[in-house]
Amino acid sequence: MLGTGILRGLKETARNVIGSFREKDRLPTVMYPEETVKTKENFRTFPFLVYDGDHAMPGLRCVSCRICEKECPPQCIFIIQERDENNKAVKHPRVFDIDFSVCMQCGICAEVCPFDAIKMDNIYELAGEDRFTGLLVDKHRLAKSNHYYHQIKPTEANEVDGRLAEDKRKAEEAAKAKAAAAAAKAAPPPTAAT
Amino acid sequence: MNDALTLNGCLILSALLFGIGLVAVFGRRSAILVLIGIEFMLNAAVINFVAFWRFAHPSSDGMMFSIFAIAVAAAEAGVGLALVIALYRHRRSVRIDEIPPASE
Amino acid sequence: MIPGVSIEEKTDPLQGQILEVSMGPHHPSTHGVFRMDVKLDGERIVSLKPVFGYLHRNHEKIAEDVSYLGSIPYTDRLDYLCSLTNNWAYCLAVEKLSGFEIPERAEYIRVIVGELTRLVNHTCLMGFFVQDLGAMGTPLMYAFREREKILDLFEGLTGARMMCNYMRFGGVRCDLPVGWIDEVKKVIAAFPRFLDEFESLLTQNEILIARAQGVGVLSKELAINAGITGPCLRASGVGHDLRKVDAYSIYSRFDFKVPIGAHGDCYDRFMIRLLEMRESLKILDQAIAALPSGQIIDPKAKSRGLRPKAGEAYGRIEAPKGELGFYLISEGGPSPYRYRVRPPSLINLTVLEDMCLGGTVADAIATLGSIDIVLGEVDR
Amino acid sequence: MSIPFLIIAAVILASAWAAVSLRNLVHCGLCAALSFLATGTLYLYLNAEFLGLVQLMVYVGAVAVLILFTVLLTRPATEAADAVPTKRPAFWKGALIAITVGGAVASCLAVYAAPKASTAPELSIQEIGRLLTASQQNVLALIIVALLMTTALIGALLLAAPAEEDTKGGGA
Amino acid sequence: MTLVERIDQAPLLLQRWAVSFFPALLQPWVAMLISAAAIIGVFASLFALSTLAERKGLGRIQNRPGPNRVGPFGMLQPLADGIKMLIKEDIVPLRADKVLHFLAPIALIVPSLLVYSVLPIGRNLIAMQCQLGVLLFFAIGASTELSIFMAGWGSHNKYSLLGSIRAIAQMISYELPMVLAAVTVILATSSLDTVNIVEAQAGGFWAWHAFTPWGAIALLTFFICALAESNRAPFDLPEAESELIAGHLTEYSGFKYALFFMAEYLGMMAISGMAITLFLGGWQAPLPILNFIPSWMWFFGKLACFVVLFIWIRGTLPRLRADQLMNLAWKFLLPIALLNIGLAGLWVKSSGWIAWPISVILLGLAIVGLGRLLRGSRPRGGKRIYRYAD
Repeated sequence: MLGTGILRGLKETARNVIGSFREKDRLPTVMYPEETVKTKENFRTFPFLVYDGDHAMPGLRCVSCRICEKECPPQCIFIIQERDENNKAVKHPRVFDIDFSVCMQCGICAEVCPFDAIKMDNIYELAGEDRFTGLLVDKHRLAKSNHYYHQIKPTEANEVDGRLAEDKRKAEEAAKAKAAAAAAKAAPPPTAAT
Repeated sequence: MNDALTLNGCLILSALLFGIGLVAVFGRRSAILVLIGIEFMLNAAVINFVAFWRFAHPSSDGMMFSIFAIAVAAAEAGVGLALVIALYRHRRSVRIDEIPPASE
Repeated sequence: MIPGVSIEEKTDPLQGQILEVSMGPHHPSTHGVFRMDVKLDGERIVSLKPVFGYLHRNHEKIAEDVSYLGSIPYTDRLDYLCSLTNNWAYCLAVEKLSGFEIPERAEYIRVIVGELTRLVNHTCLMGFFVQDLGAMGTPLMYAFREREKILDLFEGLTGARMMCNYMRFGGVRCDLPVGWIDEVKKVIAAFPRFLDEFESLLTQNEILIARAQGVGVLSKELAINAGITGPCLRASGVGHDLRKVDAYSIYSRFDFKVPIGAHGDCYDRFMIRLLEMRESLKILDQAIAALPSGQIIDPKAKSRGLRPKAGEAYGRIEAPKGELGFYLISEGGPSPYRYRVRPPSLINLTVLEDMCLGGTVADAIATLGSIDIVLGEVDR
Repeated sequence: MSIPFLIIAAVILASAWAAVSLRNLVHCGLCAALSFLATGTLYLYLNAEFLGLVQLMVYVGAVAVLILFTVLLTRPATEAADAVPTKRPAFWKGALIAITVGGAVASCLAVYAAPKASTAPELSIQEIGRLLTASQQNVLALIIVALLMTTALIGALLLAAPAEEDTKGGGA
Repeated sequence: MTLVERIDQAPLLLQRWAVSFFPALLQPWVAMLISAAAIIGVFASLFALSTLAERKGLGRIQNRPGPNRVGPFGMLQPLADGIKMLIKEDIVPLRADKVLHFLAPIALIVPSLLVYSVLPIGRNLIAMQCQLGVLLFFAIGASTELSIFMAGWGSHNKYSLLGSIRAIAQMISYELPMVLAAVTVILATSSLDTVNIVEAQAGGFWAWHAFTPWGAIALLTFFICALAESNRAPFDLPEAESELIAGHLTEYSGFKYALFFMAEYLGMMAISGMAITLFLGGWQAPLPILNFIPSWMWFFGKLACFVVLFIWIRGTLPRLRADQLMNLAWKFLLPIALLNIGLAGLWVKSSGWIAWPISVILLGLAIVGLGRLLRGSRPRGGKRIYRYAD
């Protein structure tokens, strides 16, 4: 009948008005600067470089293998490998820039990095005044400690550390085994030689 | 004293308004302005009625007649303007001098 | 004169002027950058020419240079309202090419996440549609309140609310975080209450009925011939739903129904989506109940440096807007030789003029709103 | 000659003259509305409130808007602006006739100077109602005017409405 | 003069006290000035309050708090809006008709404020008690259309012109049922004077016109026309045109836009004030025992209820299409209003009890019949059953 549908609609809005004073669900607004919403653990924004220990540059995990530079869809990572005095490659990036204005925060670099050197951060207050150089972030600004990584993403960080520790242990065993084998190989020649 | 003057004032006013209505009817080419002229003339007539009702002899006929005059004038304005629109629909122009006589 | 607007002197002097107006691309109700060149005779529409391409980002050409893994984040940006179903369709196509088997748990996660995306898209659509009819944002706000809850779920799982980039070839990127499934259960339990409220607010509303019923009618034959898919097709009376037709992934295990409309007008398209949301809730309940544990990705699957064998594949799914398909030709290289997307929004848009002729401008806006187009997918 | 009367008379005549002599038709329509408004206030000044308000409502509310609508509906024809009216000789010929007629009427009326009642006659709305319905010929006149207005309404509608096949469509 | 009466007549006593300072010659003029200033002051501040109420009310309907940053709970928001409007640059289109563009807001504000002179705000608190109060209200209200035309034509923009034509067509077609709805009350109280109308509804709420059969329907018609007349809620076609035409206000900015905005709210409150006077017993208390509350508080209380109703409807209903709008006015509201006058006559002539059943049956028949006529071919109630694919 003409009008009952409209009345039912009015009842609906009235319920929401009354509800907004009682239920939290009906007034989900968060007053941003004063209150902030706690971000989920998996939340990802821009990447950052992880370093072990407490000194950034020496502890940097990145060995500048440049896989992330190749795999990054919008090509926003730029890496130059360190060269020591007689021009031999060193497993350390001299330049590691990410252009934050190009990066679309897809997380593929963190996924494909075999050394878990680059992970996704969850800071989102990134407003700056300078649009060009301000958003071209060099390795010093990118580097953050493993401790920070544990703070923002505990489960993921523990899992990564577990894997790294386990790799190191396997590497040592392999090294020990190789050393033992080498020793064994070295040991028979002296017996043979005597 | 000023009653007499105001009555004469009203009469002169309505006469002049009537004159302006005539100017619109004779002087302007657009049909709409002719209608506006007619409205002015009708207004002038009703001003006279009210002036005489107010000053001369307060019989109520003047008032009755002016009410009917306004009603009829409104109806006339409606029909007149509808005519103008219908006219425009057929002749694409509302210049009186270009409109052929009804016979054609 | 106002640029872009010209008064074209109509040949027949008796008629009024034909007013040619271009609505858009900056128009409050065209769902993004989309323009309609409308010719008006008084109040009625005489001709309507949709103009799009303002959001063309060359997605398909870029995909030919980027690796298979690299173009997954780009599929998020096709229909930016439901990124996960875009990923799913693309992964289906690549899996057909490379022959990975998807573990059970990954299949269930894909169905759960796919149906949640359908809820997100339909809430968006209903909010925008009623907003175009003039309700001052109230239904839109209610719909968005529910949508936010689901987007928070996506943020918890994939790390981003809309650009999820979550599915990989042979499964999904990461497993469900602890407690995520309970969150989903809570949201799904609360959803029917919102649907009932929405229905009582709108479906019997005389003004909405007057504005939406009999407006923008799409006949069954025209819908089939024009290749329309999704809710627009089902509203015209054709019960074609890929989840039933193809029964891709594990949809055959769930029992759900496909609602069909009879009149094919704006009101039917609106109601079909409302009923579809209830069906999605059913599927979600069943999927969560039967969620197995185990691996989330096929161990043989390689995401980086994938070089599928030469050949072609066409993976299609029932995206919220219709049949979303990816056609890939691979020559064994790291990136596909040809990468083609079948966008349901673009194809549903082709019949806009037939639906709007004879109606008023207000009807054209309502019809455009009911077709539910997203310009990211239309322009690619 | 009381000051308010002079002001109102001046406004009426000035806006009427503007309505007649302006080039842009829309301005003419608006000046005509202003002049109807001023005549309404004149009636109020002469203690005929009912008439003043009816004039306000009928002329300013309806007739003026009707005039403006007609101006709009026939706008393209008048777009080719006719020459400034006051410069055209035909205008002054018309004005000459009008002035002679106006002057003649004004002069013979002006000699009439015998106002009887100096106090404003009181005619309440209830009385007007009773008068309208009491005496026979008033009731007859009332019904005839009512009939006239309905026929005028329907007639205007049929004249102005575009032919039937134009207005079909437009949704249910 | 008990304390209660003193508060009740407070504005009147204040005026008399203020006037007593002036020489006798000037006193009538000063009295008029004070009452005019009072009306403008009170209703302008009510305008500010209702914009705040609107924004917070719409917010609460849409599950958001509404403005709460400027001042405590957003109380200073209207002040902030006002200052913003004053500071904003007043852009006039190049080829606009300067005179009309400038005059339109003034031609709209003057009648909107003039209309308040006949509204009885409290017991003998009325700016101008005139024998033809209701007629004056509608006569002056009718001249607002001219200013909308001036605004549309003055901004030299095709869309504003089309918008203003639609607005005028809507206002004219809804003015008719509104006046006819008011005629039923005049017929019942046989007087056009607003003070008499309010006194005729003395006694309890059962004496109010809204509680008679014809009164209820007339109030409903009056309210729907009030919505259309102030271009709000389901009829806000001209301005909030999301489709093609951006309404006649597009070319206005800064203070002129604020004037239009203010005129819309003043018009809305004036019409609700008239609806209260005609149907809900103006400043009469619903129960005789409640007479200790001052009379003007009742008037403003009822006015507040009307404003809340306006906001509530604006937050809920979608917009009607132009032709549906016209159909509703001419094919539904007008016949009902005419029938209502007949029933009011029957009610006045006959004693109450036989009038009730007849009017209820007739009105029910009319509403259902015309409602079905209006709906045209669509199935009853537009209810549709959807089947599922096999």
